[in-house]
Amino acid sequence: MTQPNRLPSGLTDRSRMLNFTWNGRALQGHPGDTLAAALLANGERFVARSFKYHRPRGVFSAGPEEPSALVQLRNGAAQEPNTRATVAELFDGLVATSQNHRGSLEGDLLALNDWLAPFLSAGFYYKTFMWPKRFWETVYEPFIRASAGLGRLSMEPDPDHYDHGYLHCDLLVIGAGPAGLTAALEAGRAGARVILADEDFLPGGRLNAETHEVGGMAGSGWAAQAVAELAAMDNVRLMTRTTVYGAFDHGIYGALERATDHLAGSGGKPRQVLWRLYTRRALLTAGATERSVAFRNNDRPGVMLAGAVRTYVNRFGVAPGQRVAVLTNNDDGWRTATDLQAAGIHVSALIDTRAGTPDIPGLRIETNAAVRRTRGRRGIGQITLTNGAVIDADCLAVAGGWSPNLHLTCHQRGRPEWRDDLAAFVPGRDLPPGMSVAGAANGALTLHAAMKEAQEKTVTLLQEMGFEPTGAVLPKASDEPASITPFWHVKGKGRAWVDLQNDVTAKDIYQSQREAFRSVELLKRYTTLGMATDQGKTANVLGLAILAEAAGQPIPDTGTTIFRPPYTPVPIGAFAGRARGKDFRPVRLTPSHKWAQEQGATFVETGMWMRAQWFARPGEKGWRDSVDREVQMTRKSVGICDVTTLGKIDIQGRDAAEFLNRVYANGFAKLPVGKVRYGIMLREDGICYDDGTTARLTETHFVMTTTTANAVVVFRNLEFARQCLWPDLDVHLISTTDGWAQFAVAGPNSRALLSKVVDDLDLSNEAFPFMACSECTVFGGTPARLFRISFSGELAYEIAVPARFGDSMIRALMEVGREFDAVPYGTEALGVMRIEKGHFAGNELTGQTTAAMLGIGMMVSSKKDSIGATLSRREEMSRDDDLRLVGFHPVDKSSELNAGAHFLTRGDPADMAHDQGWMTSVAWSPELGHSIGMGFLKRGKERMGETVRAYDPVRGKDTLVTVTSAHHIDPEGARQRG
Amino acid sequence: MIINHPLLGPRDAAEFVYLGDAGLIGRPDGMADNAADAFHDYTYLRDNPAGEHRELWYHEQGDRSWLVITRNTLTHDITRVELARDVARTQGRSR
Amino acid sequence: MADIRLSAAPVLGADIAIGDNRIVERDDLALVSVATPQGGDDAIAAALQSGFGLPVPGPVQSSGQGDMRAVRTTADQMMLIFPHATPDAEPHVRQALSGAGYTTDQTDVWMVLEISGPDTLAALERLCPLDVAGFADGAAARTVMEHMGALILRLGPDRFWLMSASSSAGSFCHAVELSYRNVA
Amino acid sequence: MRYSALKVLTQGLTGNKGWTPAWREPDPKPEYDIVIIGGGGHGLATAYYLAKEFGVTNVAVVEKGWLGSGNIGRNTTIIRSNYLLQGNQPFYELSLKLWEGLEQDFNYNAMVSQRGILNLIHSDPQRDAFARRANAMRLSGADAELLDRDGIRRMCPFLDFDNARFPIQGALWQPRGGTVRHDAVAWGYARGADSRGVDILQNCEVTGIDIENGVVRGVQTSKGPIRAAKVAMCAAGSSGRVAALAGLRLPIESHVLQAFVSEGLKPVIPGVITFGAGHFYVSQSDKGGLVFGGDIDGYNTYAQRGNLPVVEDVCEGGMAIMPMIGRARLLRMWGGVMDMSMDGSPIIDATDTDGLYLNAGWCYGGFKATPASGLCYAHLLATGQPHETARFFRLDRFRRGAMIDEKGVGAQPNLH
Repeated sequence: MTQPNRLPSGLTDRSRMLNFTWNGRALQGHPGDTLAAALLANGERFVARSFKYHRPRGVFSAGPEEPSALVQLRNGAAQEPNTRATVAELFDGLVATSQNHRGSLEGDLLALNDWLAPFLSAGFYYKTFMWPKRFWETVYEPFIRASAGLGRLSMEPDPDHYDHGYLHCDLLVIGAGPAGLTAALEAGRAGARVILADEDFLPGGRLNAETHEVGGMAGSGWAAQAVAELAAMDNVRLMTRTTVYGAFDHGIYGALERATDHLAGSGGKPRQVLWRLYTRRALLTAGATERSVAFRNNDRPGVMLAGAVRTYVNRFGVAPGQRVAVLTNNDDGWRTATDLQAAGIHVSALIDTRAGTPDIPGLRIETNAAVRRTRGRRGIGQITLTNGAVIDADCLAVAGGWSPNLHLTCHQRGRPEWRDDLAAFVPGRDLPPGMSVAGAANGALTLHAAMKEAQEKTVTLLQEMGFEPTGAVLPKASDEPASITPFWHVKGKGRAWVDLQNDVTAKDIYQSQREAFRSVELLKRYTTLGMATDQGKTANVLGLAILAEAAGQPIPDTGTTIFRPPYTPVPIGAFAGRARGKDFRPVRLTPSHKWAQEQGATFVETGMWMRAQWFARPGEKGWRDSVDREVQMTRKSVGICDVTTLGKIDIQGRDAAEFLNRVYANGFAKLPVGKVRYGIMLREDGICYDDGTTARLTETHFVMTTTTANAVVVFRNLEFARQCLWPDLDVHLISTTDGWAQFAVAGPNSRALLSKVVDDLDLSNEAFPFMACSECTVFGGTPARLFRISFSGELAYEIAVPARFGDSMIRALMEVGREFDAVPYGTEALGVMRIEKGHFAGNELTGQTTAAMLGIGMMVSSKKDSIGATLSRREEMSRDDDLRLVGFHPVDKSSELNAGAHFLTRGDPADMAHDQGWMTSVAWSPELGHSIGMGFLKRGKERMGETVRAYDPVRGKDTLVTVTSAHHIDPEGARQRG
Repeated sequence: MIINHPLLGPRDAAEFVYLGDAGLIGRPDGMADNAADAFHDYTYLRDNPAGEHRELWYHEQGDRSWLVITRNTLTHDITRVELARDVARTQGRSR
Repeated sequence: MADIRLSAAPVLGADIAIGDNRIVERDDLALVSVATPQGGDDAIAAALQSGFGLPVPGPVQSSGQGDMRAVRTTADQMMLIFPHATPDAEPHVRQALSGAGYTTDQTDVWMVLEISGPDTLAALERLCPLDVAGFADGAAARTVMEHMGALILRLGPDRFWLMSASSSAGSFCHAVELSYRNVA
Repeated sequence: MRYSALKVLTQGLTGNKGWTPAWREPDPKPEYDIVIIGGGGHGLATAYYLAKEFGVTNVAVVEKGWLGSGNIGRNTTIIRSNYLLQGNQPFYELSLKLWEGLEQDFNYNAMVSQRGILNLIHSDPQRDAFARRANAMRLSGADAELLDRDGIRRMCPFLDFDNARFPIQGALWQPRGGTVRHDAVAWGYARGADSRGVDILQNCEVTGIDIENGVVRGVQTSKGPIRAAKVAMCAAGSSGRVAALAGLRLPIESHVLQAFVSEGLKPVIPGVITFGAGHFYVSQSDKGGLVFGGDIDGYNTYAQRGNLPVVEDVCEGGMAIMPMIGRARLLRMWGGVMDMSMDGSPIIDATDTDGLYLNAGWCYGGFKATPASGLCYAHLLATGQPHETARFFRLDRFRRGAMIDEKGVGAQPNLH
């Protein structure tokens, strides 16, 4: 149970042990470790398999750029594939396993791919697997898919939950390294509202990884002191474990906070919170990412970025190897060697690709040299230099230079610019508006320069926003040398890896250049360079440099690649937040919902609403029994249905009538007070999109109903007409959909029932005829509105009371209705009765329907200009041979009809050219005792009595039907007027 | 995106519903002789510029106002936000 | 049926405590919208002053105090909120304003939750996209929370009204409660 | 060079040094019979079929960026023909048939993978609408089935059958739907066109369209003027801009459609799944990434990027139907600028200017349409007559009132 590579130094808490398991083996680490640090401390070098060739891979970096050390974290439903061991915070009881191998990690059967590598070069799959044709889906692709991919989902619902949040600030500082801390201090002291976000659990950035001094103390100590000062400021919010993953329009940033990921369990709190940050200004101080050098077998476990080696030694107190060699093309390499020496680790050699490196006592230095190749099984053991020297090493620290973390500067399509002196891309000029960049992220790669630039830029931003900067004196910071001479690629035999995760080699890049995939974008797509989970953070610039080398042109002429959000991958669950399961969307309930539940109603989703579909009674064997009974009882006596979901819009104003006259296709100007009129609404393109009734309560006050589905859209369109088309009409709109509990009371006894409900209103046919309306009171004083309208075709009313009385009202109505055997009915019975009656509804109003198709073309008034009237008259929309809404009976009355069947003229072939329309709605009519339907049929009105085929091959049916009127019962409308 | 509402100040565009080209304010007269052609062009044809675009947004989850927003379709930069009712009046629309 | 009388029920009757925080449905409040007729701004201002002693609220503001408020809801509409027991709030307002505006009863359209407690601002960070930390007392705005339209009004440092559609009140209250539970 | 397993083998044994360029990088000739504006999928396919089917090879494809840099390089790779209307269905079915023989035809493995497409149904009206659609598909010779819950559960047991806000009630299933490796389509067509003599001119931006007396004469480009008897616009996403060069206003707006890919995962999803009560569709690439998307952002834009509300909306849809993807991480998001037309359907037609042609307005349907669009446009360019299956895609249909509006939302492009 020892940690063979643990050093006495570092910032982790040695007083406490954390137990974890790796591939089932029990290991230990300390608070403050990442999983990668703990694995290295335990001597685990070989931790993963690469994507394509299944090569052994180890920890390569110490941050989010990690291409290799991806693991599966946790287990069961919480199993989380592709987790970077380099950022996963160690907790007690952590369970991690390796991924992307068949059999054990060490004995991966798919390592065979590596032997086939010569035949699996860039784009090989585009050139083969074409014969025999059916083998692609049956043989080749399943094999490819099984060996590709990386980790595995548990296939169980994510057991954790997620939250969203919104924060507002003056200045967002992205990254709490030396530059970010400097900026946040300056802005915080000036009184600005500051958010300082850092992806790490320990703020300080490279200050925690290096041995620099700031203000006369260790850099990590200065960082802790700065954090303490910031924490004491009310106007500063320090967010650790929070990655700003994207820069969106107008100063909106996305951030992911890993709220409880570092704990063994979430304790019922959200696992992660996805923040939307609204900022006036943002300062990107995200530091820089180191890159590698391409040489043969530079991918073996033990080959690491030099900066990461320093991080493990200085921050985590872990020796990544016992005999470490260092390869460098810049001054960072020396620091790696001296830090290792200071920690008592043997440095095998410092290999500098440049000349003129000064001596470091006790250190073997090879100048003008590079690594030609590495050797070793499951990890390096030896390296061979270009000068022929062979050196033993179990770890090779590679310092290939630093690339500024400018990702967020590209999220609005900004293009980086190349700087020769840094051999790196720096943020371009077209930054997202409001964003500035400082420190290493902007190419200020040394400590003092980074802090200085951060302070200067912060002062500018504060002044832009009207704050008075304090201009505090910067602490003295050690400013290390940072010169670089670019060195990218050791040419020669074998494979030199560029993209470690996707196994893209320098040869692949050369081949792609040869095959004319010369744009960097084509290169990426052809070779998959930079397309892996790390998005090429360590690979892209190296790949571009090798492409430039292959093309024989400078890097800036070869191109740049930009980065897209997110900066690091974000769980889909976090983006979804709470919106999942039953909480996916809000639920709207009608005022009688509770009562309907008590009655054993079955409910159905109707948009956001839950509506009673039918009310089963004891002894009923299926839903049809219930629905038939509800229809029959309604038509025989009286039925009651909650129709609250219909949109209701209160329309008031001196010009309300004129307004309605323009938004309805039929006339409304002359609707008398106390009357209701049916209206159809067209879109401006002439299509009939909604219908409903509007009642005139007073000269200036109307109440409009819309369909349930279109309530929001109609309101929006009315507001458009009111504000944009006729801005001086005096008309005012307010939605009252939720305000009124509205019940349809339908059937021959509806008048008798309501007479016992409504106070002091004469309901006789003379006093309150079909399409009458009135404000009234019910049950001794409760305010109500009564409308005599009918969707069922029966004598019917709709009665509305304020929603707070809805529950009481339905109970009272049923109580009063007992003497009439009143039944409640649901949406199914409602549908049956409207189909029996020939009323069209949502299935007919598809958004493709003209008034002519519905048989109400005459309603579109030509005497006035209303929305959609002009375009409704276009030739192809008013053709006589077009579809018309008609009814259908099955020839064999025992046949059941199906909506969605297409009509064919008998004798015609079944093909698209002979399609005659389709069945829109069907029902089993209890009144008629057989199935009925309605639908659109070409020249339908002329074909009454004709027998056509209702062709329904997807359900294996082909039924002969007779064309009838859509009004299956009471076509004259006597019942509803009686 | 953020829309700086002329009455309410900056609001997340998620509160709004987009309609399209502000030319939709200029609805033709349906009783005019050329109504068919005029409505065809009004309803269907668009300049669709790459650059400054005047467009209609509706503050559905706010104060229900229709706004005319001048926004660059290449950069999303918003340079002007007006109440559509005011714009309509300026264009001579009335009753 | 002279023996039957209808009774009013609260939308949810919510009264939830989470730590020292509370979520309470205010079913004692009436809401009436008042639309300003074209050209009637002065008349409305005068009527509001004489009828209720309230100035016309500016954008993102309410006028009044305590439980008596006028909130600006659209460019030409405001909403009066006041304690009122019977279902005749609209006629009451119509009379008080002497017909200066177009009135519509909104009492049953909305559910009003009064939220309070030390975690209120933190809970609102999980729910409300507006910068409510920057709201003065009395500030009011409509926005969207968890896919639901809502009106938020600040009553004090840790006290707000949240108003949302009565039909989706259950979902809304659940969202508010969860916001507290996630931070408290 | 003809590609084959043997070639891969022999090249592998000799260090992969003998591969030749997939296409030439020619300089523009002063004149062509036809200049195609746009080197995306449709432009390259048009050139390919012009050469292969109609023997017209004196053709240039002019592309302002790198070939395939349009929407062929930034889509969710889905192919299907589950369309409803007579104007669309046969066309997309023709396209699906062309996909089925494409790789053997152009000797390039574009990984056409017909693993099926599942459109989930969540309500009775939706079932009725999908039944109508499925029957329309059958009527034009396509494959379509209606599945019940058990059928779906057998295929996709990981969907949320028990706790969904909008329960799954069934599905429309088209077994022949699937996915294709999108970039490879551009490369296959480019290679096939190039080998038949078509000049593909990359990094060559059209800056003007020369029209004299109502007759097109050629184009101005960043590489100089090119004369042509016919100029074929084929630059979906930029159609408005290109048409403006010829003084045309189109029934089109440019909108951005975002797409997303997750980190690589072992096989999870068998085919394509679309959610019928939210905005979400998903498939899994051969590399293991979940490729998914939803609706367009909804405002006019030429910027190839979107915003957060749609990202969240799409992921909500994903979690609503398959909550097992919660811990899969979204790796990359991108945006493609699309021609959104006034009825949601495309235009393949001659314009009022002699010799000037238009292929535009593909909305969400551009990728799956690539082969048929190329073939039909080539037909129009070579013969002057619309191809039978594309005869409804006319510019004047809005004037006549013959819209092809699958979604029934009218003249509002962001709703299609």
